[in-house]
Order: sequence, then structure tokens, then C-alpha cells
Amino acid sequence: MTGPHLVRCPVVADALLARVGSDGHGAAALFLGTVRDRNLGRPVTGIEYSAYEPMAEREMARIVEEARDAFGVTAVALEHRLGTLAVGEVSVGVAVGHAHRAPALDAVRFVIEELKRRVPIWKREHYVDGTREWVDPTR
Amino acid sequence: MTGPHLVRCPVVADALLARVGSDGHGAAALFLGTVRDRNLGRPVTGIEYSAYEPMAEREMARIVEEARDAFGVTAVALEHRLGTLAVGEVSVGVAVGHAHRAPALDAVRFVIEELKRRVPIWKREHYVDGTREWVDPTR
Amino acid sequence: MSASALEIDVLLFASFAEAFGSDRVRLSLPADATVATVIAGVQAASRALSDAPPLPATVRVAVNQAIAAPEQRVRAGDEVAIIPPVAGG
Amino acid sequence: MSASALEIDVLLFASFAEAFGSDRVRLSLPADATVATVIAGVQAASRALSDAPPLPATVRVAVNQAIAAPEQRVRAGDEVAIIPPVAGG
Repeated sequence: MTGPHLVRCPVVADALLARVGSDGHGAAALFLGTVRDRNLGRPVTGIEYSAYEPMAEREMARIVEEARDAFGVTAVALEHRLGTLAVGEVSVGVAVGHAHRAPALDAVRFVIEELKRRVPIWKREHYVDGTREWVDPTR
Repeated sequence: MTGPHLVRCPVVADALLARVGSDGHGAAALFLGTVRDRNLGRPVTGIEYSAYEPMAEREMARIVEEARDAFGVTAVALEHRLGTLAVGEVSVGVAVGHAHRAPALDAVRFVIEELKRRVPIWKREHYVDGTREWVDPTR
Repeated sequence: MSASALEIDVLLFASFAEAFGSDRVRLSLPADATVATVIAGVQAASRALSDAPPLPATVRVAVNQAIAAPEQRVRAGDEVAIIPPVAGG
Repeated sequence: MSASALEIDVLLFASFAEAFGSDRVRLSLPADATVATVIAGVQAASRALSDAPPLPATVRVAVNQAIAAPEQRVRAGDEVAIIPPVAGG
């Protein structure tokens, strides 16, 4: 039931930007989350993302609707990748197009903050020493 | 004397993102300004950008340095295009990479706001009726 | 198990799925079970596992794909899931 | 023009360059000229143009590629430019 917001192929900045482009827009803002080569000092080789897929899809759709209501943005593209990603790969991408820059920038920030706060997606980091650990941001 | 920040060829999102990418980064933020098909209700066919080039280069370099000092971002790519652009083309692009998302998002906003406030670049809009007008944001 | 008991398959993800070696666990709950009862049931079941790693201290429960308060009743047919601390992005 | 007078080529951009039909205008200024004197000189020169469109009301002056206060002195060899309201982005 992976819908339009959860993907198993690479998240491509240009594709997100193309989806939110319009001749009536003067601004496009984009955020990409990428896999870092270390976390809390430990060298990381990759991250495995999984989700409660139907609920994650619903929450992501809801966040996009909330951004529309809060900032008047109708062109929002949001994708989160699932599966195992290597260092440098894009895990999440948000693009927003709008006539003016402030709503586009505000909406991108809102969407990524809300996604991180409440969408049921989890990650397990793979370390250089072969171990793996679930990341718990509340710990 | 057009330096690295002023360009006469297309501003390409992927190229800016590539310049600020690093395995140590978990975040990349991008802003693109694009030519809208209308301004203040008048249909626009294109915009002609010109600059006081050496001063604009210096100011843009200074803004990048200020972003480094204010947000700790060392990976910043900033390009503004000069010449005549058609509707939908990118006039300005800013990309920032960082370990974490907040400094990347903050720095992108800072750079575009400062650029619009103080870099000596001007634009003349071309309208559907064949007329042209210099844009004065203070008027 | 009384005739009024609820049999609920609780969906598991991430560290919970790994600890249980499964993407769900069946709980037998009293007919008046709440979200808090579900959390207690999953925690009891996890204590019974021999080599389970420590589970996240903070868990929430989704009922029908929406986060539910501890006092919310759980009914037959509800889709119930344990939501460990999320870490998307 | 006295021997102590300054001859300054003021750089013009955007609406100013268009109005003057040139990317610079030569001003003869007193030796103690300031940025304010430059602005007044350019405005006087623009009034002398026959078919100049209205120039922006708000102009600033850059001396050696930095915005200068009205009271700043202008010296021989300075790079002086009229900066109409900027509109990048």
C-alpha cells in the first residue's frame, strides 16, 4: 500500500521541483534529508528505513493539507524513501512552489518538522563495526 | 569581471546541490527564484536582469560569509543569473548543506533575504503589450 | 478466556518487530480493554521473551491509524499498532 | 572650473543608465564634494535631459563598491556609482 509519499526508489530533487513548478510561481523551496556518515560520533555505513505504511501515507497527506491551510501553498511534493540507503543518499525530500518566497520557505520547514515529529517511520543505523541500532530520538 | 556568483547561463538546482553535498551532511536546503508570468496583475513575458557586477559579486560573497558566521554553514552555493530570462526560468538559486536541518534552512532564508535587500541587481520586466519597465520594490 | 474477551493482533514495527521476531503479536484482552491495556499487554509479552533487547521506554498506540489516548477503548476489528518513537527524515 | 575641482565619472545602472543613454555621466564637482553633492549633480543632469522618464525617488551612492553615507567625501580616483533601488531575485 505504498502510496505517493513513500517510495522505494531514489528521491530526486529535480523531480520534486518539477512537480511543484508553475508559470505563476516566483519561488520554489526544497529540503533534502540525506544519510550522514556518522551519528553521535559513530561511523555509519547506511540507514534502513521502515514505516507503518498506510498510517505514514495518511499522516504525510495530512501534513501537506495542513501546510496548504497554514501557508496557502497548493504545490507541495513530499517523498520519503524506505529500504536501506547508503551514505549520501536522500531519505526525504520536500518541495514547495508558490508565487512568493516566504510561504514556500515557511511551508518546507513546517512539513519537514511535522514529518519528523509524527509520521510513523523508523530507522536503523548500520555501523562500520557491523552492528545495527534502532534510532530513538527521544532517548 | 563576472565571478562565480553571477552567471549568464541557466541556474541548475542539481549543480548547486552537488556543490554543497558532503557525506557529513544530513541536510540540504535550496531556494530558487523563478520568473513569474505576471506581476501586480500585468502579464509578463520575461525579465531582463543586470547588475553592478563587481560590487554585486562582493556583496554576494559577503552575504555567504555572514551566513557562515551566523549559522555555522560552510557549504553555500549562490548564483544569480543576468540577461533576459523567459517565464519559468530560474533567476537566483541558493543551496546550503549542513549536518543538521535547522542551520541549512535558516541560512537559505538569510541569504535570499539579504540578496534581495542589498545586492545591486536590477530587473526590467517585459510585458505582453511590448512595453518594459524597471522594477522598483520601494515604490 | 471468557466469551467476552477480545483477541487483538497488535501490529509491531521497528524495535518491537525485531524483539518479537514478528510484525504482530496476538493479545487476549478483557472486553473493556483500553489503549493502556494494550501497552501493558505488549510490555508483559516482551518481558516473557528470552533474549529481547530493551524496548523504547516511550511508546504510543495507534488505533485505526491514528494516535490514541491511553483511556481510549479498543474494540473488536480495530487496527491496533504499537508506535515506538518515530525517526523519519 | 577651478583647479581644485573634481571631475568624476559616475557609473549608472538600470533606469539611470537608460535615462542617460549611457553607463556613466561626467560631473564637475567642487573639491569638497560629498555623496550628497553627487546625488544632486546627477539629479540636475537628469532634469536637463529632454525625454527622461521619471527616475527612482530613492537612490543611494556606492563609493568604491560600498554604499556610502550622504556626508562621505568623494575624492579623485574613487569609483562612484548611483545605486537605484535594487531588485534582484
